[in-house]
Amino acid sequence: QDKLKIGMTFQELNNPYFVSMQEALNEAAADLGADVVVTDAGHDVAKQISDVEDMLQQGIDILLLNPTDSAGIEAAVHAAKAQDVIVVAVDANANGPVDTFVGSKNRDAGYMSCKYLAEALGGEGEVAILDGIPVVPILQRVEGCKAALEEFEGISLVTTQNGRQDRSVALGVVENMIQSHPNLAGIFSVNDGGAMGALAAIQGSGRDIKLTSVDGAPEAVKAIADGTPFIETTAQFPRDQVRVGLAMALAQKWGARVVPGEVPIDVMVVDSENAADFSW
Amino acid sequence: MSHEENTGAAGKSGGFTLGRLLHSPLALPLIGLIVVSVLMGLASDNFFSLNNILNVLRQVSIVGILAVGMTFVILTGGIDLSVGAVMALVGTIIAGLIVNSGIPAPLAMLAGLVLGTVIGLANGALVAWGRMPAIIVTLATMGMARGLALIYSGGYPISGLPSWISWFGVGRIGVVPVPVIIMLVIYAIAWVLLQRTPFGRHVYALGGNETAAKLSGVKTQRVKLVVFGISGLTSAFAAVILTGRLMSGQPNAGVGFELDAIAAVVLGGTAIAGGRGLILGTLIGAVLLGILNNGLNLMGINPYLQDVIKGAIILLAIYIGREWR
Amino acid sequence: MSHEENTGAAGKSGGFTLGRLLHSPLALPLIGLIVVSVLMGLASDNFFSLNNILNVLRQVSIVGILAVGMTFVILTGGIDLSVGAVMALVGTIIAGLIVNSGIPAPLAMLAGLVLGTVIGLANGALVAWGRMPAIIVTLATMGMARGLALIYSGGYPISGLPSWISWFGVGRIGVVPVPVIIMLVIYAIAWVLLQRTPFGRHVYALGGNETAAKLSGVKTQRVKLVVFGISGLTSAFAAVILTGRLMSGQPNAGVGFELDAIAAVVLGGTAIAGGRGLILGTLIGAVLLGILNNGLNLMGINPYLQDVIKGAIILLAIYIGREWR
Amino acid sequence: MLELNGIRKSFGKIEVLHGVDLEVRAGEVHALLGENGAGKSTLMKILCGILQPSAGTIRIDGTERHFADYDQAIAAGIGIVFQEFSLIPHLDAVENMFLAREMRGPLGLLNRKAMRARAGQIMRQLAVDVPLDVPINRLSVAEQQFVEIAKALSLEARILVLDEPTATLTPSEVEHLFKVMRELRRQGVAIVFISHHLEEIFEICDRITVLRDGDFVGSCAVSEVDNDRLVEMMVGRRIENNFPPKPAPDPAAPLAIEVEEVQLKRGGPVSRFALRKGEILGFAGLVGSGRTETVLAMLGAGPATRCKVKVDGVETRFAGPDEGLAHGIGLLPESRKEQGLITSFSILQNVSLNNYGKYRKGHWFIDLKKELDCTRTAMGQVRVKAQGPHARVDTLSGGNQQKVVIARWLNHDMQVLIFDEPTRGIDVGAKAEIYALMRAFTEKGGAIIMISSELPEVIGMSDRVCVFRSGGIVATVEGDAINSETIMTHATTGRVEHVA
Ligand SMILES: Nc1ncnc2c1ncn2[C@@H]1O[C@H](COP(=O)(O)OP(=O)(O)OP(=O)(O)O)[C@@H](O)[C@H]1O
Ligand SMILES: Nc1ncnc2c1ncn2[C@@H]1O[C@H](COP(=O)(O)OP(=O)(O)OP(=O)(O)O)[C@@H](O)[C@H]1O
Ligand SMILES: [Mg+2]
Ligand SMILES: [Mg+2]
Repeated sequence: QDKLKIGMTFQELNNPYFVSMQEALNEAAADLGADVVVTDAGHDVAKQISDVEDMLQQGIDILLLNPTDSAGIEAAVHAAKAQDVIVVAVDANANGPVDTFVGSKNRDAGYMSCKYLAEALGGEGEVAILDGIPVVPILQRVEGCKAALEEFEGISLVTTQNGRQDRSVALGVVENMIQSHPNLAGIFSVNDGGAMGALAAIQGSGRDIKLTSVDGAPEAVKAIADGTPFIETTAQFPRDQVRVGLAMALAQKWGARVVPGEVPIDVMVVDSENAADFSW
Repeated sequence: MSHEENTGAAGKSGGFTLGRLLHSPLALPLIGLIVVSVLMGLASDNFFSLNNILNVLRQVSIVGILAVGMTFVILTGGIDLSVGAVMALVGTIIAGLIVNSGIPAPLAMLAGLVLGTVIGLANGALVAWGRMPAIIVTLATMGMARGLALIYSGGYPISGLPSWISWFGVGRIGVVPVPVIIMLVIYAIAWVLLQRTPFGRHVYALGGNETAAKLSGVKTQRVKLVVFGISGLTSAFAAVILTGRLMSGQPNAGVGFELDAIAAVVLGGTAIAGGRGLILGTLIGAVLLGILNNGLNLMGINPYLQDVIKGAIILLAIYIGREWR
Repeated sequence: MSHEENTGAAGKSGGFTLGRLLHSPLALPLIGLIVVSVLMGLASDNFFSLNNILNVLRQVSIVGILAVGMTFVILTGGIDLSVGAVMALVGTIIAGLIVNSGIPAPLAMLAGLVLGTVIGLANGALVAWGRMPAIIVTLATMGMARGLALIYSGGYPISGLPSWISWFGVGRIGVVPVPVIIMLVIYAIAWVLLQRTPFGRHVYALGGNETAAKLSGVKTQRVKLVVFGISGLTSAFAAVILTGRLMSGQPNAGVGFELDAIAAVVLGGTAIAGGRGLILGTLIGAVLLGILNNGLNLMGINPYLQDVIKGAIILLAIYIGREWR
Repeated sequence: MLELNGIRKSFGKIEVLHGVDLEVRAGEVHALLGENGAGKSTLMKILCGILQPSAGTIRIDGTERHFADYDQAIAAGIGIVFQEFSLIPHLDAVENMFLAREMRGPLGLLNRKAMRARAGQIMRQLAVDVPLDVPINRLSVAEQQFVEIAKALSLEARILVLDEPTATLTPSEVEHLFKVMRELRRQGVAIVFISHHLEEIFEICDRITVLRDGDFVGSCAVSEVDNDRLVEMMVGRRIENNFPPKPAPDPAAPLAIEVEEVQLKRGGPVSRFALRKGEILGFAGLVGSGRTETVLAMLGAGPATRCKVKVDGVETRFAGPDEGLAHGIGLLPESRKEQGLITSFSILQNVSLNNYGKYRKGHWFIDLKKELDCTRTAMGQVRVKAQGPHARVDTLSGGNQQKVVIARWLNHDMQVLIFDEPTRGIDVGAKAEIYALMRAFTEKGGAIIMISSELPEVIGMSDRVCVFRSGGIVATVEGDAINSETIMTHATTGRVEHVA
């Protein structure tokens, strides 16, 4: 039991955002000479609890938890704490006695994106929101977005549809949005996955619709740099979230008693001006 | 495993012997279970600890309970794709009744069980009297149940349940987890229903030859109605455990669980066309699936690769089983 | 709608008349299509614009093509749950071959079509010679294909395709979108195969009575092999369009598309037990589903409620259709 | 005690019973006779509440009754053995007998002991030894038939309907059944008996009722009619000699098929036989003696431990009926509905099903016009009675369905046809036509293996006869030796040699 064992459970692993977290984790663990166990819940909280239980059987020391659902995962947090495992929630918070939560300022991200969109539209026109899976970070982005849009009198939010953060679903949904709203001028997508689908739909329609989003995924950044209708994404820092989260856990493991309960990670506007130099 | 067990492929009377077991339809699922367990035990030190075994059983409990209702439906020659969605809907409504409507938890759970049964009966009525194929009916109700769960909850998980509800998900009686006990009790009841009651005979008869069953005077439509009702009820029981495990109502829970439940039933040796199979086989099938998930996790296998390995093992198990039976 | 149409449910000879159409198995899907279109047209101004109609057809194309292979499989009495996952795998590999391995795009697409066919044939071989139930075989290969797609891509979408590939997804010939043309060509070929070749008759015969077909000398196993091969091939064609539409390889695309494809087939009047149905019905079924999605979107209905309405309309359509046939 | 009056029944627009009367007295065996499709089974289903009459009344003991379903008929003391088996394949005999009327013990649970005891008692009463706790699908056809009868008896019916129970029984089993029927008659049970074997009518029945195309023809005592009169009532005309004349045997004719050895299971007998061109080779034997299994094994469609076949002198191995087809060998299976026809297909599609080589256009496609012409010709040849080539076969009566399968093979230019029970359930008129077609086929140089459980048919049609017992051939007879004593002796006492 000399080697440090780190477990990380992801809400999904077929999204570059989380895959890059996993890469950062592997790099950091290699530096430390620690073992890593990773699981993929596929958006299923029940499976995620099982995954955590299985990791606890393997005797992990640190649990990095990227919960599918904050409330649903609580049992896993309790189980981990019962075995004195250090629990750090990453990206989205979890209920229960989590030691530290490291996550983006999701409300800010939504706010910044939509403010950018509204300003790019000159403060007026019809906009739509391309929603996603109803989990807390996504809900916060939508909340932030709406708050920003309300600051502009000329902007009207005409529809909110769900693209499930899936490129192919989003594509169809946005095509229909464009059909039904001939005056649509802007779309905010809750993440880059959905935004890429929306971008394909906009380009396919040949209409002039501006698109903003949240994440900073490589594809999105490239599309922004290329001068497409995709004008902005509010970047998060997935790798940094893992690095900071792991650091908090290690600090506690080494005996630090005043570990912050929450470490918000800033978000950053990426647009055509800085896109070329940005990467996760 | 009693000698009067009706497998739909009965053997002769007689005591319990190894030879008899080897010729029972349970033989193959059991062998599969043993082989996979041994492999997992060799690959991972923790596998055979009491703790881990209880852990696997607890994880199995939800799909295991869904698979009970699925077994009834498949034995009659039907299929129920709605179980996962019904579980999510019932779980969401139980949580909503408690948290939003302030209804006492036991009452809310009772309401949930009734709701699950009613949805199951609705499926059954559409199949029996509507004479529509089960796969389409339950495909449609799957979408509808999921949609209703999301509408009811507004898409948000519903949390804030009284803490004692977690007893259903993580509590223990002695060392045995509560969900495991609930699951075993449900299996025992299902066994009695299938092996010891006229209704059970009728379930097998319906799957064996519907026309003949009808001509013999079996009320085939009522049997169909009831098996889907049972499936709805077991989905609701699964929802109670799920609520206890997640301490919240999750409208998105249980996506794809119907496929796991079907896999458990078929791995357990039940014919997908109906008429033949044992509820004990389903239990073994569910545990086998659980062990696969758990073992592959314990071995630290890449999550993507786990899907591939799981698929291959299921194919292999069914392939061998097909010759045996 | 020709008088020699092979529906597996023979009709009389005669020219084309309204009476004949009303008694053809296409009557109900067509009526459904018309009713739903009119409703949507009333509820939304944009619905009947040429632009929107082409838009709907383009959205339909992917599921529409998957449903062609599914029709063949269902007509023989089987089912193919792997179509969505195979599409994702093929799409990912096409993109990977072009972007990562630098293989010329046409060659990569050809490889993708071959790969899809090979996976389909593997399903078919397991069903035909392995004598395993199709639902289980394709359930397992569905998981495996998805896992392989994720392993191959490492979970990242694969982008950076040459821009002309988007022609397959968003290009137009005249006003008609390219994917729509591809879909219609595939339907035409499928129609000829089913109605004008011995192979087509054997597909229907297999679904009508497998034993009788076998004893009369039909090579039933080969027919099974081929229908699954066709399903793999159409999944690969769908993958090409998907790649063009998304301009990337998406390992997680197409989740649940198998259910949409099944719904299209059954809405189109094909019996889920096999032996009866028309490929044109499937096209109508796919368009009907597409119109539902599009219309409910156009009407700005709450997305959660859309699932419920869709389920109810499917149930209603099948319920009425069942009496009619 | 049972009286049906003016029963009418329509399916959709087509009326199949046009006012039929039937009167059955307690303690008699009443024969219900008629050609295929005359409406016998339909009338019985109406009696049992499975179908509802469009008009007419049912009286039992003088009081008018309406049965909404079979259960109500059972309660009124009616039991039926259906023409099609109604057993559940994976349940055992006890479970099948008591299906839907299980005996219950405490808590409403099954009382298996009581049911098993009662089942044993009924089986003893029938004096048959059927294994009670083996799945039904592992029993022989005859054993299944007796389970059916036992099931009807377990209802303690006062009116018992037997719809063609002897079609699947051997003469000795039929005798046994008759003994049981006589005993029931003595106990005052009224029995309605349906059969196409007229000699059975004279043996067991007291009175008869004849239907023709859904019309009531007449009712009388058996003693008032003879065989010819009966046939005339059923068919509406006299039938001359059933069997076409046999040609002179030609021992020099070349062999179409030579089976050097075939063994069905390890330790079973090994059979050999040869089929000459231009002959009809009969396969006789008791039900379950292995005739069907032997031909299936020969074609690779059934299990065999050894199988060596020469076609036209060349050793050949068949992996399935498709390869037999390629060598000009066609199989007409014993059960037309389960094994012969695609019931949802039209006549045309059924006839051309395995014969597209004949109707190709541009190699890949079906020549629809040629297909239609050929089907018309073939239908005319075997005289299928139907609205046209596009009629669905499941709207045809049993005899016409059988003719469709025969038309398929005659249209196919085969060298060898294997006919398994070609006339099972076929009425006397249609039989004669089928016999003539078989002879015409062999006169053109074809060869036929005819499996049949009807001794007169075997004797009347076969040029040579192979007699089967316990899975193998025990004797091959020809010429004058083809008579019922010789064949029955071999079939019941012939020695089989077991080979490891
Ligand atoms: N469900 C049905 N729908 C349409 N027609 C039917 C149906 N059942 C029976 N018929 C028709 O009713 C007629 C009488 O059939 P029935 O089965 O009573 O004949 P049967 O006298 O028993 O003949 P067999 O000697 O062949 O058993 C036939 O022409 C048959 O085609
Ligand atoms: N449906 C069945 N299921 C299981 N075994 C059967 C079945 N039918 C027949 N058998 C068994 O198969 C063996 C040979 O049957 P087979 O059908 O070849 O006989 P057959 O001489 O052709 O008689 P039949 O007149 O019934 O066709 C017998 O031992 C019989 O008991
Ligand atoms: Mg009849
Ligand atoms: Mg036979």
